[in-house]
Amino acid sequence: MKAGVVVFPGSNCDHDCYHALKHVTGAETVFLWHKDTDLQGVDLVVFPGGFSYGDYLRCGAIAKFSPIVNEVIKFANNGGHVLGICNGFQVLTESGLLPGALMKNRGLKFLCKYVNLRVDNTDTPFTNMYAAGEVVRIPIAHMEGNYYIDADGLKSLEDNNQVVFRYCDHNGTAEDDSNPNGAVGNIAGIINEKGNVLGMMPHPERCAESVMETRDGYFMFESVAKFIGGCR
Amino acid sequence: MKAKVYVKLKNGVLDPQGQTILSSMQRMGYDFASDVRMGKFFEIEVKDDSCKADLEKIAQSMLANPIIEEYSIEFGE
Amino acid sequence: MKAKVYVKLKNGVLDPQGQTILSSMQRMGYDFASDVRMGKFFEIEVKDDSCKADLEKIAQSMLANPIIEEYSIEFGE
Amino acid sequence: MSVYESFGFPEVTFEIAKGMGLSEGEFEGVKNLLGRTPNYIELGVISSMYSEHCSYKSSRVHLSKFPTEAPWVVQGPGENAGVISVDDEGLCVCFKVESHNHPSFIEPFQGAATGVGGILRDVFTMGARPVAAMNSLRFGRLDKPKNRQIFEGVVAGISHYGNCFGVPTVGGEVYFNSCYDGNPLVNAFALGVVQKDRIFLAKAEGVGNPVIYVGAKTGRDGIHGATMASEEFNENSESKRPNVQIGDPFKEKLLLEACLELMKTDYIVGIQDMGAAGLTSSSFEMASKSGSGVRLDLDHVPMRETGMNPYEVMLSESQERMLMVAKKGYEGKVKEIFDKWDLDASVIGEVTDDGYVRLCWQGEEVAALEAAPLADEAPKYKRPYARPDYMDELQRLPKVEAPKDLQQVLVALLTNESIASKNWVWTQYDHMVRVGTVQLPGSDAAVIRLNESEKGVAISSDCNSRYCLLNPFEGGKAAVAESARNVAVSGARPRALTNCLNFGNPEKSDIMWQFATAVDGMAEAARVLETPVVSGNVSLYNETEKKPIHPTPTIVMVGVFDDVTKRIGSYFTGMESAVYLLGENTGYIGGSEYLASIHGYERGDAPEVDLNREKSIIDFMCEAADKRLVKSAHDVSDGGLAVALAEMCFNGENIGVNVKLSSGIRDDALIFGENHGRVVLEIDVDNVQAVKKLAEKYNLPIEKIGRTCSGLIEISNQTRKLISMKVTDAENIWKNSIGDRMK
Ligand SMILES: Nc1ncnc2c1ncn2[C@@H]1O[C@H](COP(=O)(O)OP(=O)(O)O)[C@@H](O)[C@H]1O
Ligand SMILES: [Mg+2]
Repeated sequence: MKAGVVVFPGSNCDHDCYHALKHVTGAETVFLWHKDTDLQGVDLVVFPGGFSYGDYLRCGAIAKFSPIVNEVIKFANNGGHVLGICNGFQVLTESGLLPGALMKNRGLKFLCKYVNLRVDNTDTPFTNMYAAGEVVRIPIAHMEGNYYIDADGLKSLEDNNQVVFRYCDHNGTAEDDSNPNGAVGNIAGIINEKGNVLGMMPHPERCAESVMETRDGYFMFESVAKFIGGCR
Repeated sequence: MKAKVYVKLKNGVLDPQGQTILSSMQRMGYDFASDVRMGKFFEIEVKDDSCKADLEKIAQSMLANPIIEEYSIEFGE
Repeated sequence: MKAKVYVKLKNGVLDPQGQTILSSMQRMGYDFASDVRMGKFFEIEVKDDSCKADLEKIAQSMLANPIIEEYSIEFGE
Repeated sequence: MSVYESFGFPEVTFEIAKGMGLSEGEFEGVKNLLGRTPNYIELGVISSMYSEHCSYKSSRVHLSKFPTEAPWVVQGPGENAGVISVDDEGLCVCFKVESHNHPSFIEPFQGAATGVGGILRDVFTMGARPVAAMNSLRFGRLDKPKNRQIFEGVVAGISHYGNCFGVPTVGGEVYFNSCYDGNPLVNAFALGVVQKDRIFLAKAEGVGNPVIYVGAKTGRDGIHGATMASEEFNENSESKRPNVQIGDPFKEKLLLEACLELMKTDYIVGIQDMGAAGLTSSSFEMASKSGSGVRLDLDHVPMRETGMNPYEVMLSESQERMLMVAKKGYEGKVKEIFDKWDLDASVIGEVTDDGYVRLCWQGEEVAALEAAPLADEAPKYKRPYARPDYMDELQRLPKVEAPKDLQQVLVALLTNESIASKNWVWTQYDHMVRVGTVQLPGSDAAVIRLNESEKGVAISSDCNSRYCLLNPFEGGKAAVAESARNVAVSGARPRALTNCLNFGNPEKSDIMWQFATAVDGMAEAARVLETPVVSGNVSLYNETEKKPIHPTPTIVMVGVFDDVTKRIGSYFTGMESAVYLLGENTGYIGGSEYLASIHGYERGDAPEVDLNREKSIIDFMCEAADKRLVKSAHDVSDGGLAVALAEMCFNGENIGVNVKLSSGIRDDALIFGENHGRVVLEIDVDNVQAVKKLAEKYNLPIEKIGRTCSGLIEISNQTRKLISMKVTDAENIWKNSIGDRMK
C-alpha cells in the first residue's frame, strides 16, 4: 500500500497520520500538498485533522475548493480508498463524498478526551481487524463533531449498514449519556455506500503505539494496509 | 456598495447556541423571548450589484452549507 | 414578531474570518469583492417591541462584546 | 512643509512625555543622551523601550541573582527563549513563559489567545518547532459572575489559539483566590524542539542586507500596549479598551511553517518576532545586538488601515508579524517560500553600519536614534524595599479548633476550586496533537516524547502564591522546589526553569521587598537543585484600586528523560500494592489550604523548604524511575496528605487506598498539613526492599502507610478512623466541582 496524507495550510495532524502510516504501520507514505493535482499513485488518501484553512467560517468549507480535493473526488469515484479524520471528516461531508454535516458540539466547547466507541461495521476495508460490536478507546478533539443528517438520510445510513462507529459507554451501550457532542444516533464515523470512503471524528493516529494510553487506533491502519495488499 | 449575505440554520435543525442564549436570558430574569436562533452574516464590499450571480454561487457553495443552512442576499449601503 | 440583533466587529478591529473568506474568494477567481467582514445575528421571537430596553441591555452584556463589537437592533417579521 | 511636519504631531514637552509614561527624570535623561529634545515619533519609540515591560527597569538589578549556567544550558536569558540540551547528539528544547495579565483582564478571550500567540512566536523565532504549551492561571473565586466570565473567556481563548495552531496544551495550573478579583493572571508557556546547530538569533548583520517584514498587516492594534502593561488599573483603563488585539492562529500557523521552511535554507541572517512594542523593540533589539544599524522605510510596511502615520506603525502591536534580515540577493527566494504559504513578505529597509535606527517615510528621514545607547542606557532602578511591619501579624499562626468530622473537611477540600480537578479546563485544550503527549494532563507533570523517539521532557508549572505572601523567601524556594519535585516524581531529571514574576506595584517598598526576597529564594533553590533559569518574564503593577495580588512567581520546570517509557504517573495502577510515604509528616499547617478555606486564615509562616532534602528526593526519584521500581508517585502539596492520597485514586478505575498512620500529631494537622519534602509511592510488593535500600542510600525517611484496595478511601490514625468514603463519591465531587460551577 502506498498512502498519501493531504496537507492543507492549517492541517495539524498531518505529521501524526504520516507517522502512524509510515513508521508504525510501515506503509510507503507521501504528503500531498493542497495546491497540487498529482496523487502520486497512492492507494489510500488520508485527510488529516486540523483547521484546513483556519476554519473560522465552517470546518472544511474552504478546503473543498482546493485543487487536490478535486482530484481526490475523482479518485474516490473510481473506487480509491479515502479516510477522513476529524477535520478530514468535515472535508468529506462538505465536498459531498459523505452525506450529512458536522455542527458545533452541543456543549459549545472544544472537547478533547478519550471516548469509548463501538465498532458497528467490521465489514469495511478500514475496520476488518476489529470484532463486531467491540468497544475501543480512541480520543476525540473537536469543536464541531456533532454529526447531523435528516431522518431519511439516517434511515438509509442504517439500512445500508454505513454507520461504522458510535459513541458508547464501556459496555458498548450507545445512549445519550455517552454522547460527547450531540451527534445523531451517537454516530462517530460513517462509510459511503460503496464502502471506500470513511469519515470519523475520533483520532486513531493518536493511539497507534503502545506508549500511548491505548493502541486501539493502530488496527484501522493495519486493516486498510492489509486490505489493499500489505506494506510490502 | 455593500452586499450582505445572511446565513442561518434551517428550521428543524437544532441550534444549541440559540438555546443557550435563551436559557441564560431566562436565568437573568428576562422572559419576553420565546425562541432564539443564531446566524451569521457577511458584509461584502462590492462596486455594484452585477456580482449577484457569482455571489449566489459563493453563498451556496461556501458561505452556507445547504444541508443544514439557508441564506439570503441583500444589496445596500 | 421577531427582534433581530446584529453584532459585528468595530471598524479597525482585525477580522481574520472575513480576511480568510476574502482570500479564498480571490483564489477561486472571484475578484469583485474588496473587503469582507463577518458578523453574527440573533433572531429573537417576541410578542411586541416593549422589550426594547431589556434587549439593549442583553445585547450589550451578552450578545455583543462592547470592547470589540458593536450591535444594532431591529424589529420586524 | 517637510514630511514630518505633514503629520501635525504636537511639539514634544514633558507633559507629552508624561502622557506616554515617562517620568521627569527619564525625560531629562533622554534629552541628555540625545543632546536634544526627541521628536514625537522618537519619543513614542523611547517611551515604549523605557516601559517596565520592555526595559525591566525595576527588576533587572535583582534578576542578575539567578543562576543561569550549567553544562546543558545552550542559551540562557537574553534571547527570545532559553535552550537546553536533551542528549549528546544536539537535540535541544527551547522554552519560555510570559504573562498576558492586563490584556486578559480587558478582553479575556483575545487577551489570552494573543498571549499564547506571542509565546509561540518567541519559541519558533529561535528555529524551534513548538511541541507543547502550558498555562498558569489565577482568578478570583468562582462565586462571582465576573470571575466566571473571565475564567471562561481565558480558557476559551487559549483553546482557540493553541488548538488551531496545532500545539498540544498539556498542562498548567489554575488557582482561585480573591486577591485576583480585579487582576487575573494569565501566564503562557511554550516549548519547542530544535537541533543545536539550527538555532536562530535576533541579528541584523551585513551592511546592505534587506530587512524583510512578513505576516499580518499592521493596524492600529494595541498601540502602547507595553506601557499599559506597566501601569496599575483604575477606572481610566476602560478608555484603553479599543486597543485590544485580535489573534489569528491560522496566520500564525502559516508563519510557523514558512519560517521553519526558510530556516532550513541559508537565506537568512537573523529573525525576530514583533511582540510588545512591535516594530520598535524588534528593530532596536536586532540592531543593538549586532552593533549595526538599520534604515526602515516605514511607508513600505503593509498596512491594514488607511491614514496611519509612522508613530502608529512603529508602536502597533498587531499580532502574527515577524522581522527578518536576509542575505542580499536572496529576497526573491525568501518571497517564494512565503508565497507557498500564502503570506506576504515585503522588504522594508536594510542593514547599515552607523549604529542608528533611521525611520523614513516617502524617502525622508522622520526619526533617527542610536540603537545601542538606547538599549543599554534604559533606566535601571534600585527601588527601595523593606520588610513591612504587617508581616509579623501575617506570620503568626492562629490557634484553631480541630473540626470533629475530618471527612467533611476532605470533601470541602476536594470541592475547593483550587484543588478540584481541572479537567473542565484541559478537555477544552487539544492536548494530544503531534502524538507526543505520553503523560496526559492530570498527573504531576506532563511528559512529551520528542520527535517520536524515546527521548522526552517532563514539564510542570507551580507556584503557591499564599506561601509567597506569608514568606516570600520560602515561597520563592517552594515554587522552584515543588515544580522540580513534580518533574522528578514523573521520573525525569529536572534540568532548567523559566519563570514569570507577577507582582504588584514596585514603587511601593513592601511590594519591592516581596519581589527581591522571592527572587532570592528562587535563586537559592535553583542553585541547590541545579536547575538554572534560562528565560523568564516580569509582570509588575498587578494591582487594581491599590489592592495588590499575592506575589506570584510562576515557575515552569523542564526535566529530561532518555526513555519516556520509564515515566511514572500519579494515579494508583493496581490493587494490593504497598503504599509508602517518602519524607515525613510534621503537621505544620501555616499557609495551608486547610487553614485558609476551612478556618478562613491566610496566615502563619509558610512551610520551610529543606533544599538538600528536596535534592535527595529528586535523585531518589530519578534512580527509582530508571530502575522501574515505582508504579505511581504523587507529591504532597495543596490539601496535604489526605488530598494527595485521594487524588491518586481518581483514575476512574475505582482503586482505593487503606492507610493506617500512627502519629502523635493532631489528626487535622497530620492529614491536611502541607510541609514540603513528601511523596506518596505505590510500590509492587516485590520491589519494597529495593525501594527501601534506595531511600537509605539517599538518607531519606520512608515509611509504609498502607496498601491499595478496591473502592474505598480509608485513613486512620492510631485507633481513630478519620476518613472512610467511596472512591466514586469522592471522585465525582473532585471531578465535577469546577464544571458544576461553570454551568
Ligand atoms: N490551566 C491548566 N491547563 C491544563 N492543565 C492543567 C491546568 N491547570 C492544572 N492542570 C493540570 O492539572 C493537574 C494538577 O495540577 P496542580 O493541582 O497544579 O498539580 P500539582 O499540585 O501537582 O502541581 C496537572 O496535571 C496540571 O497539568
Ligand atoms: Mg504535584
